[in-house]
Amino acid sequence: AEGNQMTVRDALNSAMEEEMRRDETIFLLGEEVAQYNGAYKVSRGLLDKFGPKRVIDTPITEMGFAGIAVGAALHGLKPICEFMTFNFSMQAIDHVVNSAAKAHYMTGGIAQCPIVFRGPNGASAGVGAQHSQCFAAWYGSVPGLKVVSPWSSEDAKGLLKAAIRDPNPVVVLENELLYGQAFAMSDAALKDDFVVPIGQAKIERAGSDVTLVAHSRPVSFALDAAAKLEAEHGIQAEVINLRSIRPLDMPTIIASIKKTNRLVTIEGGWPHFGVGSEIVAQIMESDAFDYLDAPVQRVTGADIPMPYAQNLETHSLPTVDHIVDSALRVLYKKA
Amino acid sequence: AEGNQMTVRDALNSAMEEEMRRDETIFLLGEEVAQYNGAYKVSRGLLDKFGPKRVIDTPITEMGFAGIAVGAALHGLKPICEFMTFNFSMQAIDHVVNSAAKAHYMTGGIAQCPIVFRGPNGASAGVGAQHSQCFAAWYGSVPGLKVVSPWSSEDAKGLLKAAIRDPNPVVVLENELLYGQAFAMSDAALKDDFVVPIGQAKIERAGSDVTLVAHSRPVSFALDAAAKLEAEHGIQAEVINLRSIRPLDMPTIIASIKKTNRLVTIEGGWPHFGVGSEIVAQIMESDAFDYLDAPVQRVTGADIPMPYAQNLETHSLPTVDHIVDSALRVLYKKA
Amino acid sequence: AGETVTIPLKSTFDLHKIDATEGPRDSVTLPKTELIDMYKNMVLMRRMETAADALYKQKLIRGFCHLNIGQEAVSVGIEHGITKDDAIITAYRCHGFVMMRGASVASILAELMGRKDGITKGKGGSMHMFAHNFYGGNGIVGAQVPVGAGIALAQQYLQHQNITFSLYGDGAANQGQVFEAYNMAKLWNLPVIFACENNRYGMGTSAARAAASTDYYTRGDYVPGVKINGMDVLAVWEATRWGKEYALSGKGPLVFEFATYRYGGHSMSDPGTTYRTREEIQHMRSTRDPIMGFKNVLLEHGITTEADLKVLDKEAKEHVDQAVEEAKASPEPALEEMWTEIYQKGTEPDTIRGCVPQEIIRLR
Amino acid sequence: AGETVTIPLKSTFDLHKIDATEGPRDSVTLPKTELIDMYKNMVLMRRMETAADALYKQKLIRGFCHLNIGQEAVSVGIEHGITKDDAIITAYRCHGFVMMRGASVASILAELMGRKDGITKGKGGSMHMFAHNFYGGNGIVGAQVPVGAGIALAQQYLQHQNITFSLYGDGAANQGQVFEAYNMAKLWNLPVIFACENNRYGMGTSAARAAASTDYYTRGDYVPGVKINGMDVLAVWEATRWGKEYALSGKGPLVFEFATYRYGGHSMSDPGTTYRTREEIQHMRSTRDPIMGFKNVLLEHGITTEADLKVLDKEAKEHVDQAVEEAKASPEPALEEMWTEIYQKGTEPDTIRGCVPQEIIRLR
Ligand SMILES: Cc1ncc(C[n+]2csc(CCOP(=O)(O)OP(=O)(O)O)c2C)c(N)n1
Ligand SMILES: Cc1ncc(C[n+]2csc(CCOP(=O)(O)OP(=O)(O)O)c2C)c(N)n1
Ligand SMILES: [Mg+2]
Ligand SMILES: [Mg+2]
Repeated sequence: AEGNQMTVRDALNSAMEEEMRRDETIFLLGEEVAQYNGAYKVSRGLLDKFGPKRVIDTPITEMGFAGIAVGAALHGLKPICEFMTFNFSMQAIDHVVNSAAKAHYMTGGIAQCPIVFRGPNGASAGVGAQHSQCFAAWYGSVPGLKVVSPWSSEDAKGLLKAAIRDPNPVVVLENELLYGQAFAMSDAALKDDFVVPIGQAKIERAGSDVTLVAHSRPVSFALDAAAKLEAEHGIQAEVINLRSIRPLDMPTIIASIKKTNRLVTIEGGWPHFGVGSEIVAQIMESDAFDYLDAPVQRVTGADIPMPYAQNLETHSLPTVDHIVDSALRVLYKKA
Repeated sequence: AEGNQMTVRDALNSAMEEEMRRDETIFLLGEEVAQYNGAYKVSRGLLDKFGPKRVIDTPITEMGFAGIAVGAALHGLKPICEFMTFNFSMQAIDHVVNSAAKAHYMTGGIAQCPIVFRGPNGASAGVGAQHSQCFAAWYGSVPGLKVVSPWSSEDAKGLLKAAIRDPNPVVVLENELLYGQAFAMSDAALKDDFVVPIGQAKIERAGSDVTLVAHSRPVSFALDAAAKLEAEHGIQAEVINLRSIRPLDMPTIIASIKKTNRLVTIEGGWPHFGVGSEIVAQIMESDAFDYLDAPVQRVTGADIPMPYAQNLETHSLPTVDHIVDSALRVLYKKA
Repeated sequence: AGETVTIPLKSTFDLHKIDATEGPRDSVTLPKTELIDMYKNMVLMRRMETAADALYKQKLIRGFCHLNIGQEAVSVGIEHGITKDDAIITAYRCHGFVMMRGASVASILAELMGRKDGITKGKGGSMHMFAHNFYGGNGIVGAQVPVGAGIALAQQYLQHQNITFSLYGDGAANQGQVFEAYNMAKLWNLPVIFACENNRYGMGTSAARAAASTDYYTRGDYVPGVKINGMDVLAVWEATRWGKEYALSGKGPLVFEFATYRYGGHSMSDPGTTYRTREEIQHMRSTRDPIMGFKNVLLEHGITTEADLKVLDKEAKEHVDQAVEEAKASPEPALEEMWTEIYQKGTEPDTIRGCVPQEIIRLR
Repeated sequence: AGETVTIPLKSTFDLHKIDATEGPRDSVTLPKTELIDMYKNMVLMRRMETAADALYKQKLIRGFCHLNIGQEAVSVGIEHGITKDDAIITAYRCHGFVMMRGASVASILAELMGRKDGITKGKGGSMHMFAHNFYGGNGIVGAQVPVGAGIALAQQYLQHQNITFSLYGDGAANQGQVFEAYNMAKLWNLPVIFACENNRYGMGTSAARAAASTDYYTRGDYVPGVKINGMDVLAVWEATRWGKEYALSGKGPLVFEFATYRYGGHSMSDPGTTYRTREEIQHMRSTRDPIMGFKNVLLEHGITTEADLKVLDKEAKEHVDQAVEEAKASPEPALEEMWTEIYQKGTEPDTIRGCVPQEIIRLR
């Protein structure tokens, strides 16, 4: 299977292509998605394949085109609404939350809003304070939305396809720095019926001593940390790739804690009211709490606007060392 | 002191009036704040007192007037930007976060943005899904912002005055259902130099058996629950009014836990990635964790868009009974 | 549909970037029965809103409640000018529109009272009524406008021969996303009519205090526009008929401005008399009322008689009285309704959290 | 300021809702020294941006980097037409503007390289350069436009006799908040000039594919507008001079459109040749270049000689070469910088959290 390598970019691209072939009501809209082939080339080739009716370049008007996408979804289409980055989704967040997420409920089930909002989320490299925000917790808090955050190419393809097929509004939080990264694809994942169910985390590495739970790019760091923990300390870390932020797959995390008795959460976003916070709170409310042999450690982005300079940027994001360190702490191998 | 009763509405009004008298660069802008005296009459009389230069009615263009307010703040004024409700701040949230909160940092300290964003937050009564959202956790997650959430009239006056005097962007999350509620005002609080420091919680009721921590309207429920716990169960609950969401006054919560060994958090917003989640996570990271004799219980709004019908609405918000029940649970007096 | 009659319009149209020869006509030709229906609709609508007003005062309705008394000609004229396959979207002042879409008066009042038999089962309330091809009922001022353009995008995409009316108030007309929607609609020639119900106030702010230009029909700039007397149901009908033809011809969007007036306050909590004079309201009521005006037209053209209209009025009253009783008799929604329709059936998460960790609702 | 000279403009202005007799003049009268300064500024700016381009390719600059090569006449013409007490705000294509505000070339390049001596100490980067009365350097397309109107509100409030230039691109011109800002600026007669730098593309989308009307100077509708040849620094200067007078007279805002062109890609990651032809770029470079054009004017009017200009060119090159060395010599910012200036000094929370709970930074 190692033979099938695919970048996250190509995985996302093929997810859209396959689904668009399957269903004529699916279309893609956003800034630079058509003629320019996507600001980050995720939609490369789709205009040529599907034409301008189904791959639509919009003006730079996030609020407007997100609203238009929602309207189209309400009236029978299945829009994929690309935000060039999720930072710009703040201009449109009212439509994501008030026009899309709440629609089915507040109309007593009359309105249906099958729509995907997707694009890169969180920190990239050297793009500064206004272009580096993670929206996992914000969108994750909203009932009516589903929120996924793929890491690998299989995640990317399977979750995006699941999102497109889902009849509810789904937010797909991608990561620009992963776009160019190649991952192995199983044979199953190469098929056009491959779908990753929303709401299920994936154990990327089994382990018995400590659980590391992460989403998006930090899953890579967690895996590297696990390797280091094994090599340098003989510690077996279990690495859970969350995949979904809403619903959160607590059963998988809880089962892992019952095995390892220790947990470290890792995310790239700001610490307060973040993904790790919610996981900790739910664990405390669950029976896993009694299995914890140490308090959970949260590894997060620093609580600051993203600085531009490379050294500052590096220090404001979680690293492999942070994770190793935190794992050793919850194992009481470090004070 | 019980003789001095003042509604939250009047407390907010007098905070603005006093500060505007003190500093000519302070002005209020928003929808219906001037001639209409405020949609909820919080700004009643200010137009008459300060004239149209300092009390400005805007068109219904949240993004635009929030941006204008930020610009004015950058260039030497101290705007109070009223959102008729914080639900509408979603249209302007990019300015609150990207234009205001990050400005000082990303300009290396050159830009200063002394601005207050204020208005009612969270659920009112019978206003449905699009008008009932709580933004405490969202804004609370953003470095560069301070976020306060007053409950009583003293809170309202003191925190709003502190917010206006603060040279940073401050979000003041009020509550419409509290506007008409009268609270006792101490003599000190009636003076025009009364300020409640941002970042400090207040113990509204001392107790030794269990800590109840809440913000905004649920503080009332927590106090009622405390009374009920005492009357019906002989339990002494300590009630902490958070007052600030960012910074969170963890030292006060931690000190209380060290005394009571049990905690219930209460908030009106959605459960996931909420205020309670962060408190739990920080407690687990603190030495208070070892003092907990039971897992923390979070009492929150239900994880649903706000329904309209009165019975459904009631059931989707925290009640005194929820709190009593949760307190009994953390005291193991209920399974 | 029976005998038709041609009636010259009493109102004229102001045109923006439309040649006078290509604009709406100056008379309408309609079956008598349809004219009578229009009258009935307006009367029923007013009775319904008046009943809502009373129920609010009896505290049987709570929260936000925005009535459209005075503005009946707009929804009635539009609805008669299009078909149920065309789409409509508006803001929170929506009761009249949803009634015209076929919702029963009882279901609307029950919704306002938060009852099980409400049009959204009590879940949406005053601001969020929905129906077939009627997209609400939206509480965020202006947000419905691009959503309406998106419905039109779907109509175009699916090659339906239908259009969308995307309605908004004079206050909403200043929202930036309205201009974003104009731009995309024109770029892509979407079959949408952006229609401003200019009732002169956005809550307590007069149009001129909120807008540097109050010529709302020209504010689409490059989008052609028509100003219509929104108190004249026949003018509304004619503009709608013409506008649908225009939008379907591939020429793209239009901006309509309906000059109208609301008699009551902005919502039930606004007396509506602090920012405008009682004289102004009285003047509008007595000289421009859409029902009175239309009644005179019907009588002038001998389409009906005073006596027949009295009967219709009485029927409307009875209809609403009965609907009030039905609505009152409807129970509150079952508590289980809280947890359904957050997600499409069968695609929900396994559980939903209530207010405490012990309240975990299993959905499957 | 020495000898002045009057030069007839080669470009004309297109006016919207401005009487021809009241618009900008058709010639400029300026001190020779200032004309020379303008030339120097443009040459220095281009050298600086060219150096940034090279540093990027050497991987000494990373992330976003948007150059303004081709557009120099806009910032230079504006800055010479106002004073440092007037305010400017723009989007991310800001290096030239901040240089004109007095920031040293070294501090700009150091910023791009994320160094301590950068204009924001390496904290902001390419998109967030600030200076006295220069409000950035903003990364969210269009958001700067109402912020600019707010600066003008402060100027009016404080009774300063100053104006604000609120700049944006042709792509940004479609953002709804731009129209919201127009409306409030006109309602309140704010002394703001909304200025669209129309370089014909927003990233890879041509103006006509993004805008139903590409007459950006007319898109303020009720706001008077002027279209200006943005490749002619003297036209820019004259429009600016005139516009400031206009805005200060209490007549309210203006919308300017500067017709210009960027030679390079949108940012360093865009080759800039997939959505437009090389011929188009070559044609603009060879027939419209603002520096070449101005050089010809200076020579035609005998204000300077080829030889003198060569000297200036050489000086600019040396200036930038030295600035590059200075910037390279500047160290990375100290790690402590991470934690400062999130809040105003003395008003910070007691602590800030780093990436792990053990990394708690005490601020007091
Ligand atoms: C974005 C947003 N801002 C503010 C409000 C509060 N609000 C509700 S209705 C209204 C006035 C709208 O006036 P207009 O558009 O003229 O419609 P009308 O009420 O006259 O029908 C306001 C300010 C809102 N619901 N949404
Ligand atoms: C709100 C928002 N949407 C999208 C982007 C991504 N983006 C950055 S620059 C740009 C193009 C802007 O074009 P224009 O306004 O013409 O300015 P120019 O680059 O030509 O100077 C886009 C789409 C952004 N920064 N902000
Ligand atoms: Mg109105
Ligand atoms: Mg451009």
